[in-house]
Amino acid sequence: MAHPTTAPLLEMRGIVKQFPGVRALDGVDLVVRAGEVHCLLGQNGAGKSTLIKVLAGAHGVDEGTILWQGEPVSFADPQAALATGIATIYQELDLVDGLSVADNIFLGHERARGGVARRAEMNRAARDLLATLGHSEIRPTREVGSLSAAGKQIVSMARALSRNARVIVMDEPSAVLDPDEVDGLFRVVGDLRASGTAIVYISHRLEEIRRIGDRLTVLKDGATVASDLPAKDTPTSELITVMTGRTVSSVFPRRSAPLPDGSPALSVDGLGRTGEFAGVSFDVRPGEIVGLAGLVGAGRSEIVETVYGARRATSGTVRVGGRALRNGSVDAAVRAGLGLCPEERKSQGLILDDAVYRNISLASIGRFSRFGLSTDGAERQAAHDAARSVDIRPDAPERIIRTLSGGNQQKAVLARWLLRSCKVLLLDEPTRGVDVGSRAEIYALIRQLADSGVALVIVSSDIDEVLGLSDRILVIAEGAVVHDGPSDAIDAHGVLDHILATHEHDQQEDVA
Amino acid sequence: TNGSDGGDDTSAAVGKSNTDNDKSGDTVTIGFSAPAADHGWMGAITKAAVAQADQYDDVELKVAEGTNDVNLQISQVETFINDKVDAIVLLPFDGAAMTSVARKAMDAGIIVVNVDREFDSPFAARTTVLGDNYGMGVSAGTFVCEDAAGATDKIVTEIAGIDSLPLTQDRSRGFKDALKSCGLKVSNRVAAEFTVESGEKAAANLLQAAPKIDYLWNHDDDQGVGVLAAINNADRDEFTMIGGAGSADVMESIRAGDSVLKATVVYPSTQAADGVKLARLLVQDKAMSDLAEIEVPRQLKLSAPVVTAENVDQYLPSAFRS
Amino acid sequence: MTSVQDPSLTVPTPRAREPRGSVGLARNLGLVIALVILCVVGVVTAGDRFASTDNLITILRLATVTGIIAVGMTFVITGGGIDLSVGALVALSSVWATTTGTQAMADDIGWVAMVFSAVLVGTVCGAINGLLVAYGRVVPFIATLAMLASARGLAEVIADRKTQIIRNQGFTDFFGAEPLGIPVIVIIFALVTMAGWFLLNRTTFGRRTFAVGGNPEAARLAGIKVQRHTAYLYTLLGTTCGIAAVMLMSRTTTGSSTHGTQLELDVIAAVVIGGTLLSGGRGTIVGTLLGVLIFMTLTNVFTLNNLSTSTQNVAKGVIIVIAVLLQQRIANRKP
Amino acid sequence: MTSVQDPSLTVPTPRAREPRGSVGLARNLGLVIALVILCVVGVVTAGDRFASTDNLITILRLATVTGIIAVGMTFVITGGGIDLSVGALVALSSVWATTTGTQAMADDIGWVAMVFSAVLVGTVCGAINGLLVAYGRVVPFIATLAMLASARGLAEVIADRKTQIIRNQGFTDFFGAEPLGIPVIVIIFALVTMAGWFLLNRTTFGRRTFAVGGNPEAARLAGIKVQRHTAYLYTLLGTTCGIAAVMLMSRTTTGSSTHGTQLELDVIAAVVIGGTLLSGGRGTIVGTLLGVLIFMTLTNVFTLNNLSTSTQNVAKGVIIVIAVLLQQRIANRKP
Ligand SMILES: Nc1ncnc2c1ncn2[C@@H]1O[C@H](COP(=O)(O)OP(=O)(O)OP(=O)(O)O)[C@@H](O)[C@H]1O
Ligand SMILES: Nc1ncnc2c1ncn2[C@@H]1O[C@H](COP(=O)(O)OP(=O)(O)OP(=O)(O)O)[C@@H](O)[C@H]1O
Ligand SMILES: [Mg+2]
Ligand SMILES: [Mg+2]
Repeated sequence: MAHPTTAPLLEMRGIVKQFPGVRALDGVDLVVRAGEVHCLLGQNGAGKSTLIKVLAGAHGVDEGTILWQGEPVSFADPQAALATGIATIYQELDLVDGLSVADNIFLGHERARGGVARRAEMNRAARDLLATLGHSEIRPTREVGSLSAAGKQIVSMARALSRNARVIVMDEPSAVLDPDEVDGLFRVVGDLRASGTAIVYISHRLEEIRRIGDRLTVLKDGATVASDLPAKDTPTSELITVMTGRTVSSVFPRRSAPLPDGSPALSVDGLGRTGEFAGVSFDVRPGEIVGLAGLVGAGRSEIVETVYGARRATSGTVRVGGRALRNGSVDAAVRAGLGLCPEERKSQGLILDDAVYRNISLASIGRFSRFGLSTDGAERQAAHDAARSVDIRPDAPERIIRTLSGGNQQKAVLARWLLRSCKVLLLDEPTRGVDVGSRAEIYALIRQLADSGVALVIVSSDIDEVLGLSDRILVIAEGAVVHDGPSDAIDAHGVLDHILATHEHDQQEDVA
Repeated sequence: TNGSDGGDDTSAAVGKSNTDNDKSGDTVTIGFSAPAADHGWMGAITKAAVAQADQYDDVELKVAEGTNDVNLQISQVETFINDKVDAIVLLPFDGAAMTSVARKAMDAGIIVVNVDREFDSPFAARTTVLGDNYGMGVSAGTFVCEDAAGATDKIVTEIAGIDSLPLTQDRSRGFKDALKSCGLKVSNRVAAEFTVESGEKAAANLLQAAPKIDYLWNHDDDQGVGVLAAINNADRDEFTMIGGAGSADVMESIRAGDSVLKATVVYPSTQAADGVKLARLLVQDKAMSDLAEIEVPRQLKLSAPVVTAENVDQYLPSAFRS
Repeated sequence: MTSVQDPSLTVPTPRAREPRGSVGLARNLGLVIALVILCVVGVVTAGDRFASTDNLITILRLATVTGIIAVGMTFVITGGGIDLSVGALVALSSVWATTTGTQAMADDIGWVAMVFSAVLVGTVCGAINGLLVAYGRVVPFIATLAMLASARGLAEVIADRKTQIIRNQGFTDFFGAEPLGIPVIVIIFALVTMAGWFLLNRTTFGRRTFAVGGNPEAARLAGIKVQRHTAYLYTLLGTTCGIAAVMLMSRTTTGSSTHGTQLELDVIAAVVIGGTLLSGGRGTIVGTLLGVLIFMTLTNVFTLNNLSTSTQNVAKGVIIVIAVLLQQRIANRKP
Repeated sequence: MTSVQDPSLTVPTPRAREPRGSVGLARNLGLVIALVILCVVGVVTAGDRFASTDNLITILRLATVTGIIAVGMTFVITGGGIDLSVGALVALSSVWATTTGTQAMADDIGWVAMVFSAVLVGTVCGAINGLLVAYGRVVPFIATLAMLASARGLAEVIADRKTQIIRNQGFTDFFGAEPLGIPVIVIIFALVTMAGWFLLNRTTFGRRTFAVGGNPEAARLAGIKVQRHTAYLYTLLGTTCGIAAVMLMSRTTTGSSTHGTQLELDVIAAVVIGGTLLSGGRGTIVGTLLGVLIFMTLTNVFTLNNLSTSTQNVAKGVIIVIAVLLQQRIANRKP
């Protein structure tokens, strides 16, 4: 195990997976060698998550073979795959909120004597694993439900490590992490590779793949379209072409005309919530895009949700078109023309077991009704149009939205507010988990919305994205606005400097 | 025959009257519906009715599912009407609630015999066989009064049956009225649900509520098994207990005289069997042979005698097993 | 303003298939098959006694109380809740509407007064349930269990544990009538069911009910007033309890605190057998109707065959399980 | 403002104030306060009659049946299920264990035969529930409702609706004993509760129960055999029903098909009041115990004060709601 071998550790050949009405995998090949970081690329819905779920034994396979060190194997359930030596970090967090960090890490392979859990030992082991990941501040006894999304992701990684697996599969582990944490993740990945573990790494961020990837496999529409590409030096344009079948240009579309002057569509004045943030003030004019930058946990989501009325402000006011909104009332905000794409699309954004079109029309139920009677046909048609305008794949509005890939679910939430014609749109992490191609489409869409006079507020942990899209940047650190200025007057380093300055300041205060 | 051998004593009891009227006649179809037989007395009622019907080769008894849901019981009677039975013997869960459907049956030419819980309209039944719930309370109260022999400082307690049933209210009222006549009153009253378990539970709490008791009347011998268990668990024996309904176990216990149970008030479990007999007579146009009257009377009210160690042998044969 | 109508962004695609629709049908198909099997058993074992108009009407009449409440319950369960107090609400409504006071009023201003007070009492109690659940944030199970205890207790106190007899002739005549051979209460049952179907499937109220039950947080963030809607759902169920109380009053010509005992389990069982998810977000009125009819036909077939209660119970349990398993197999078959 | 302990921390939760842990304590605190208030009311209104050892033992003795089943129910509900059949299982177990056959066997080989058959019957029926829910994929509500009907029906058939009296002296003596003044059945209740606490909080089985109830898909992906575990949970509950049946047999010296009528609602109410989430994933044995004690003390205090059942019911409903609201306020208060 000490050094990489060239014989494939794991081979998947001609894998086919059929869901009712969808052929999610249609002959996929994947070859993974020990001691490599093998990247899996593909658009939203290409079948990456399905493939790794097949590999993890979470889905049965309809056709095809899996070879482990040359021997055919079949994984009837996740237990079998784990026992073989394949550990998986799933795209959708798969932790149990009510259990402690240590319990989650050792779930299914508890350290126990005669069925009695050895809690001290598990806590100690968990602490060690978290320290390896550079997160010794997460206490093993803490309940997972109280952690932020990033914290949960770290726990998921610790869990995969705890299995001492030969292959670790990571499905978009970096989506909820900020740059520091991604660095930490890559350090661990490097160590694992050095010790001969194979990593299957899925991400929509090409720059990450450049940094740590060895080889690439590209999926498109459930089939392998390219394999054995070098991760470091395959040209980006070529990758995008293989992935999407077309060329995607101009990632951040610039404003075509200068921003017209006008009274603010949204104005936030001295907004605060005890213990979360305070004194937040900013204006957004029609057609303007304001970006909120900051580290994960800085309180940006809280600010946006409070503006929207989903949380009750303890101080300050929010005005839309000059009229003050009723505090703590989402309904009032929506009626005044606000819209929110929430951060956690599954728990906050979607009715997972309902049709795509009904999810899209959720905020516009009243629009498609007369005297309380709904006109299903018109609703379906309009929602379908909205779905097409953001290019949701597959183009099947009656599908249960749970069966859509993550990126496409995100687009459905966007489509909801397109349909509603808002004046002000608040986007919290609008491109999390969205592929390059679609991301460009979403950017274009955002630009188009701004050009048509919608005022936008964007929260993103991707600093380049905030900088590239916005007209103006607010840097948030620890619940306060630490910088407010035009986006072309600051770069990524500048943003980080502002954040760090706050932290240092804080530390000095603590010492004092 | 006698109940102490553990045999099916109730059906034995129904067989003992034999008159000319029992000779076979035209075939009679009788529908029978009663509340859920989730209770010894009610079970005995249904069994006695079936046993009585079995004695006749000219009676076909259709027994509907026993139910405590008036809505369902109405539907059962509707089914009997659809089936065009000759007579219906009906022990309603709630007499008033079954009145209108019984009347519908009468209007359809079916003879309805009302058992135990009375309809609120005289047009709803051809004849009515009633137990005497008020009389039960009076009997129990009178027994207490006689036993107390004029003392007015005795502590009297009561464990009632299902409190929301009118029959429970009648029993309690009779008990209270009888006690009043000798200057006593009920100091603690709890309600159980006619089941052993509820009897035990109610009694356990009652015994805590009243640290010293002289008399305890328990409405129902089924729940009485639980009441006695609770009394044993609490090691109490300073009082006299009176039962209700008259189960064979209780009568044996009275005869043995080894517990606080000194008496019980009979509530005949053969009422429905009598109902079946009367229904058959009515359909076959016969009279009650022991009466000079040529029509079956409109109403029969059965008495509620007190059974004590002296007269227990007389009642034991017709007692039911709970 | 937004680009929805922008033709450059819309790609024409053929209409997609409707998997949801067919799954819905298949699910109900299972129920229909179960009902048909039951009817066949009924005809084989009881012949004309089962397959007569009279018997059909008997079944429908029996179904009115459970059925009307089941319609309301479908809304509450679809909206992510549960209500254990329905039986007690029926009792309280029936008692309230038959007190001497109400009956005196009915003699003065007409029997509508009794109907009105029954429905009003049901609605108010339902609203209290709704307020407790939606604004008090008491778990539905506990809130409605508390209401069950209180409402039945109150009914007993008001009725003083006596059965209250309805003496108002107008009331008895109206609800006892059978225009064209169909009892008025069956007609009312049909109307309530149709209204429920329409409300759930064709109105914004229905759409919101699905959303609130499917994911309350998402519904809230989409601007739906989740709390208020939840309160409405329980109020609606309370209203159906009031209507059901009137049906029961008409059938029994009484109001009583024992009315509707253990009705809650029957109603919930019918709704759930009908395919409404206890976790919320999915529900069908047609399924509920089939569920109610299956239970009622089962009871009827048992009665026609003179089965003992105990045997019936054993058989009922087994049949329920077989029906559900069967239904699943059918629903899971590839469309 | 807030203070981050370490600026390099990337999951800084300065104000993330350990919500769960403290909520757990606060939740139980609410229950303890409710119980204390009840006791104070008891002492004030009934004095020594309430505050005596005898009365305490009476309360505990009454609590045994509900309490033992509630321990099992805590597992099932925490594991994301529900079981409506518990009362019927108690009835069936008690009847089976007191048939003349079993009693004859008990006379031959000792009273343990009766205990053994009660527990065995409970366990087997629980296992059937588990198989139906886990492998048959029947909704727990429906599967256990079917079991409720079947088991009670079967109990009636076996007992022929008669109360079966226990004549075995060994049985009565053993369970009727009161070493050091504490009844054996109360001791057994305490042992079951402690075993339940240990199993839920200190073993792999317990951890997995939380996982299966909290997020079954995550549990499956972690390699847990979710179906098998679910089946175990219902079986365990069945076993506690068997034990509870023995307690009831000892208390009433009978086996009867009417035992445990409507026990299911009492048990579930106690578990839910105790803070176990009906949606699964969270549950506490201590909370359950407090919930059971609150209900039992409530009935006791009512009876000591000679309240009528109706008034009791009205008051019970109101008190439950107030207790829950109070408890929420305490749990939501900033610590
Ligand atoms: N359980 C399911 N039932 C039906 N269809 C499914 C199911 N799971 C996935 N699919 C479909 O399979 C296809 C592949 O989905 P998958 O989640 O594997 O995509 P992905 O490559 O991981 O995308 P993303 O980058 O957005 O995560 C999609 O079309 C999706 O709609
Ligand atoms: N419901 C909650 N209960 C307790 N703490 C919470 C809750 N929601 C958020 N927090 C905490 O508040 C802090 C800020 O929240 P959050 O992570 O949403 O900030 P953010 O800047 O929006 O980050 P992100 O980049 O992930 O959107 C975090 O430390 C989080 O743990
Ligand atoms: Mg994916
Ligand atoms: Mg956030």
